[in-house]
Amino acid sequence: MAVITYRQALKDALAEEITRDENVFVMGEEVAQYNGAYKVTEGLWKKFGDKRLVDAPISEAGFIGLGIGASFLGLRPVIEMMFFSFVYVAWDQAVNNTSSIRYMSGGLINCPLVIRGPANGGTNVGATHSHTPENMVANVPGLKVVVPATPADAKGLLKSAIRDNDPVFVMESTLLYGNEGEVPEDDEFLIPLGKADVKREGSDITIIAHGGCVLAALKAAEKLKKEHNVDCEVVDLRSIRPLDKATILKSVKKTNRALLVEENKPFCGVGAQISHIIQREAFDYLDAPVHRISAVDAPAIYSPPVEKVQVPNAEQVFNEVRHMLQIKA
Amino acid sequence: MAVITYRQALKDALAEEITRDENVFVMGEEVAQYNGAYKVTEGLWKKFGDKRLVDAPISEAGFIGLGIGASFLGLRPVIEMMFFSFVYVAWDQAVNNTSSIRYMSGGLINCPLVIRGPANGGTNVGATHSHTPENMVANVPGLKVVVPATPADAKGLLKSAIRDNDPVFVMESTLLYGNEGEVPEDDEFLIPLGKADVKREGSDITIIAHGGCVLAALKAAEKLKKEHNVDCEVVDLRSIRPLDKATILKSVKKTNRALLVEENKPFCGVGAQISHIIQREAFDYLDAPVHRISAVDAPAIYSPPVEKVQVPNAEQVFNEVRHMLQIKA
Amino acid sequence: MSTETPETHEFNKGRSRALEKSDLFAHAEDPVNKGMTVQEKLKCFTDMVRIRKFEQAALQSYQKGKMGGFLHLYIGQEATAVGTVSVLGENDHIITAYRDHGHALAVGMGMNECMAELYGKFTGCSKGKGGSMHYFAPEKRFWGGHGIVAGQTPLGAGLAYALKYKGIKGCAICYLGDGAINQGVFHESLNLVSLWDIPVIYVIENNGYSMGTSQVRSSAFPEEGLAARATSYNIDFDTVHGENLYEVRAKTSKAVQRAYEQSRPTVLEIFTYRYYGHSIADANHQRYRTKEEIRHYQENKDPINVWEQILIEEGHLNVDKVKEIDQAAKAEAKEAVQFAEESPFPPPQQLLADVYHSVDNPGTHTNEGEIFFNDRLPY
Amino acid sequence: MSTETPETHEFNKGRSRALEKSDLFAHAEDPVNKGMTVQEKLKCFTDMVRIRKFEQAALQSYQKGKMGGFLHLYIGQEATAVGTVSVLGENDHIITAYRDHGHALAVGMGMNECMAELYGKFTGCSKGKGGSMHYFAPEKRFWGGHGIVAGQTPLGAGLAYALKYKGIKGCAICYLGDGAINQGVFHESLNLVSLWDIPVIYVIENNGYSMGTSQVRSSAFPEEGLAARATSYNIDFDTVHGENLYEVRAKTSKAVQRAYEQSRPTVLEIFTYRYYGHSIADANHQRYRTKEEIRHYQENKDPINVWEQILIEEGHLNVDKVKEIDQAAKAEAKEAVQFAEESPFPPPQQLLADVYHSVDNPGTHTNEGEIFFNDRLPY
Ligand SMILES: Cc1ncc(C[n+]2csc(CCOP(=O)(O)OP(=O)(O)O)c2C)c(N)n1
Ligand SMILES: Cc1ncc(C[n+]2csc(CCOP(=O)(O)OP(=O)(O)O)c2C)c(N)n1
Ligand SMILES: [Mg+2]
Ligand SMILES: [Mg+2]
Repeated sequence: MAVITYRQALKDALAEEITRDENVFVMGEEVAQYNGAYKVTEGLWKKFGDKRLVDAPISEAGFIGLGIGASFLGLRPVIEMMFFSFVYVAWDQAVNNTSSIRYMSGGLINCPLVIRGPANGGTNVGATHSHTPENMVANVPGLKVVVPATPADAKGLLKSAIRDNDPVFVMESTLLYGNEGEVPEDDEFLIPLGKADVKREGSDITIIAHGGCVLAALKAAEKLKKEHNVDCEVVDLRSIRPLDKATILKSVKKTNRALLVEENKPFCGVGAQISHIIQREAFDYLDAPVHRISAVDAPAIYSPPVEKVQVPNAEQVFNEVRHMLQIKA
Repeated sequence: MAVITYRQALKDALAEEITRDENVFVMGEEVAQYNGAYKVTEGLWKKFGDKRLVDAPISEAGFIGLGIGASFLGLRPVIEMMFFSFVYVAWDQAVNNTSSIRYMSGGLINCPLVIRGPANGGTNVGATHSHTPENMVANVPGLKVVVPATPADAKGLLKSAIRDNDPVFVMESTLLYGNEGEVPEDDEFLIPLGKADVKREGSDITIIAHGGCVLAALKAAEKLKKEHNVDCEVVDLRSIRPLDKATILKSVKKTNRALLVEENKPFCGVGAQISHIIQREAFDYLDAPVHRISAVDAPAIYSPPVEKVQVPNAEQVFNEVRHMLQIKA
Repeated sequence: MSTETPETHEFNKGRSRALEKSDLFAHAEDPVNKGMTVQEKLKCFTDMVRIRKFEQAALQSYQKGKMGGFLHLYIGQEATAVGTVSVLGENDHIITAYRDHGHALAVGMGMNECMAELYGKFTGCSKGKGGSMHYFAPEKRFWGGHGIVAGQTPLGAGLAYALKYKGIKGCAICYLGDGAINQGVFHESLNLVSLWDIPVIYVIENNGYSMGTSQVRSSAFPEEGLAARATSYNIDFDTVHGENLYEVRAKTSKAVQRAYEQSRPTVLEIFTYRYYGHSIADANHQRYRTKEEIRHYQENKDPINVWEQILIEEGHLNVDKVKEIDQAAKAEAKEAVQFAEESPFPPPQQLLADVYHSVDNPGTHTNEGEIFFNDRLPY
Repeated sequence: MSTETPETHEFNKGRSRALEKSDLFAHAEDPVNKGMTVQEKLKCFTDMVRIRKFEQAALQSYQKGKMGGFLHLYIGQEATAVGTVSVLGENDHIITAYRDHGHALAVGMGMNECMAELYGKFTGCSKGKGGSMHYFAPEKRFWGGHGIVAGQTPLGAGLAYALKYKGIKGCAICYLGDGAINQGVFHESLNLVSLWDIPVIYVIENNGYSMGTSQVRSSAFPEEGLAARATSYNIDFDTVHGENLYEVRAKTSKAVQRAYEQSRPTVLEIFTYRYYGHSIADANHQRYRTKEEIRHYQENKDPINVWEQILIEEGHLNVDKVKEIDQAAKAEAKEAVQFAEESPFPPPQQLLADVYHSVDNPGTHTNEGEIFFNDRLPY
């Protein structure tokens, strides 16, 4: 296993899939000659050329729609959103056209499309650029959404997404791109969509998170162990839809307590759905209500130190677990 | 009080507000000369003319954005979506621009905009036309959403929405337009945003619903009373954001059981959020998990008899309550 | 309004060229027309008649309450679908909006599967899941049937993009309405296809109205017409008298050649007219247009009549033959109605089929976990 | 690439008119310029210098890690904001994209509030909530500062729509980039403003690139340039040498008159250039364009230099005066930095302020219930 960055893991996934399947191509703003706004595609244009790495004008609805049409004929477009927030100018194409086509055609048409890019706050780019719409996308039957937290997951999930015959949204994070981790070098390293990963085992409480919040949860868990001898189980959802309900429920049935951590805005966020599932299917196992930590419920603020407060962090997770376990400071 | 239709109630609200405030105007496709695709604006163009009733080309992003800009200068545009599903082609304007502007300007700019129109399934118009995105909209801080179920609520909420200085989404239903009910004739009849209405009092179980599902809940409640002597309390949310948490919790603390009914697709639907709130804040009062009924989790099907099964109805509510109360058929 | 003549009506002021009567044989000598066999000519006639009879039957069933949702009739516009499709080759694809019955029959879909779809039956082309607006026949290279105005326009670009990507000599025709040209995504598509030399043909079926809004009330456009917006993107354009199948074929064929040979897009504006309302729900369509206007088109510019006249003058058709074709089409439509009536509805279990490829084809993907989130299924 | 001259560089091939040097005094006799007082001329000069010095100071602070997010510098484009704004009257409004510092200072916002905003301070024009991309000054009729490409274009139409609605003689200028013209919503806006006679002026600030993509790689456009897309909607357009303030003013003024007198929109394409990268994060901007190209613009088409030259020739400016203005602007920027440094950050409680009018102004609306859904606040 090599130790590489999350960014490199994504790039490797793209390079391997482009090499493996001639129908795979990457399209987006600045993905080719510029090497990607966040350098996820660095070097790929040089290696694979104009056909496989396509620079697009600032026309998200146009080129996502184009990708949809191309996918009907068997191409497998991987569309980069420079920021995931920009998918809102293409929302009808991205969620309505993609999710409906297979159904409305009675299964005659598939849409093997990947839309990927960073969906996170915490980088002081303001309200319009900091959306984390995994909840909205996952609300739509017909769509799949994954949110990798580690380099290995990024690679394995993106590769599975590209090979999937359904539209898959891969939501990354600019704050994770530079993180390093061990990643299998196997070209066939695939992580199933819909399989959570217990990133830390524990018996006192289950912390469920996805994306960057997984790292906050793990950090908090270490501190809780060290300072309070609390054993947190940290479940990384990895995939929002499909969802690994079994792993969630198994963990909660073991620990009897659940804390959900996410960067989504709270109202109808992913945590809300998981909270419902837990109380619905593990009601008798719960020693306390399911708690949630989300981003503070306001548009993303610019001011750097204040945005730090707005987005969940390890400190908040630490404190919330103490609340839940009634551990005094 | 006059007995009028839901459609007429909306029309009266528009007419009264247009008359009251010269800054109010209605814009949308076919709202003027054609009298509205669903006749909500029938007769208004004739009465108020081109300035107050504006027929727009099929450019939702363009004219919603135009409405936003116009609202900065004090106009109060009421934008009709012929179907609410069409807001997806304008998603960035409708949810990103509207919700961010006040915040990003540090409170200098307001966006008193109403976006209204029918958001419902059950009319066999297929997957792309049948979205009920109140959950997505309510996810976005900065926005407000109301979903009236009765003629009186439709009038009172729409009038409040028009007078509000924040962007408000008013989600109606083509299936309710023809329903009749008593509506106060007072020009100042306003229903506060964020105030639920207990449409039926009861002690055995709380059914929480919004929009058309309120009527299904009420019908089921009558049948449950008649056939099983069960007293259901039916809480009509009316407003999704702001949300009347107090009324919800008060009812659940009384009945100790909650059933959520909505037409939303389940994953991260409104019910998920309410379920989370209830278990979080009334955990010790719950005798059983919170149950939910949503639309069957697939794109809206065309086939008329099958779509009937897809969308929640009184029968389903009836059955679910029996499940929850362990009443045999 | 009633004293207005079609010529003075606001609608026509903005599109006068549409009013001129086309010269029947102006395009008869175009290679694509000159090479037509009698059989091909009759097939075009038959197909147009079949579309009309199919829709007349559908209308009757709709009025009897046999279907739900919308029914957007194509009647009056038949030469566009039939004419354009008739010049396409085996590597060419089409995609259209919700007014899709004509295109469906033109590519060879059967009346049975189409009628059954309107009825919401499991034997429908989309298993009853799509309805009137959502016909599909990928094996006939027909990609729908799309309900969101202009939503199909980048998809059409994508079909053509895929052809080019794969090195296949072919093209895609993407149809849209005169109202649809004002959706932003259409412009984005135009820029993309010009910039990237994509062999797509956008056919604007200009029937003068988007619902109740006449062309001049919804679009600002240059003197040369709606299609002239193409010049903004260096795209070639042309305008077409939509009642004349020869002209439709000739100009479409030119665009197809441009696609094949130069991999360049084209925008065609085809002047046409719908006799019925926007959909059947549009009961008052005689409010926003005059009876005279409708009659004018029916009497002077009916695509079936015009083609009939041409074929009669050419000696390929006579009154008896017309009657025969008519009756055959009517009988076919009647049978389709019966087929639809007798077909079963999809069982409720079908609600969760065709949502995900991975669900319908277990074992073919690395997928686990839950994908549907019904607390309880109602069936 | 290094052997290319600016003239042969792909970028310039697509926009050759931008390369010709403008005749300094070609537009000096235009009424709007002829009527300028010396004071007004010097104010334009001073404002351009102030923009540049402000941004140079901001850049320094950014590089010291004093701010987060993006910083899109306007340096090189100053004559556009200053020239266009300088012809506006008291009922005219403007709105722009994220590259907004120039417009902000041009309308008279103070360096202090602007610098403090970059620092994310509570004293910033948006209380530290908006950052570099989101400056606003409604009382100066400046409506931002918008981050989503072309997202401001219908808003600009709306501002002008409101003026017309209220019967106020005025107009709105909406600025956008050369890359932004390919967003669908801009086209929808163009159609709307032409159809409805809305007095808006779209100013395309064509600096040749959208991030790393040259104009010719992102847009298909007619020979007459990007602005010529306006003809699709019967909108008048013009192109402008953006380094010449006289020309900017003259052509903007003509558009303003059109707006006032005919309530008609205009599209102006102003050829300009940014010396820095797209944002400070765009460190490799010399990869997609040559050093020579940058130098060419700096040496031949710098808007401040050109205006300085004009004012020197006219006898209104000399080297000493220039130095003085320069130093005053530098000092002002330095003070702004100090102001920003010393200002407090917004307290965390500010996170939930300015989200809703109804929350910030209790009692003014019929609102009840919960509006925020934090399970627990972290502060
Ligand atoms: C984005 C969107 N907005 C509005 C509608 C509602 N709608 C359906 S068809 C139509 C009129 C379209 O007119 P045109 O493009 O001329 O096509 P025609 O119906 O004449 O064939 C409208 C407004 C829609 N389906 N999608
Ligand atoms: C809808 C959307 N897509 C992409 C972006 C990312 N982005 C920001 S600026 C920019 C380039 C815009 O170029 P141009 O319009 O020429 O303006 P300039 O930066 O040159 O002033 C891009 C791609 C965005 N902000 N919004
Ligand atoms: Mg039309
Ligand atoms: Mg630019």
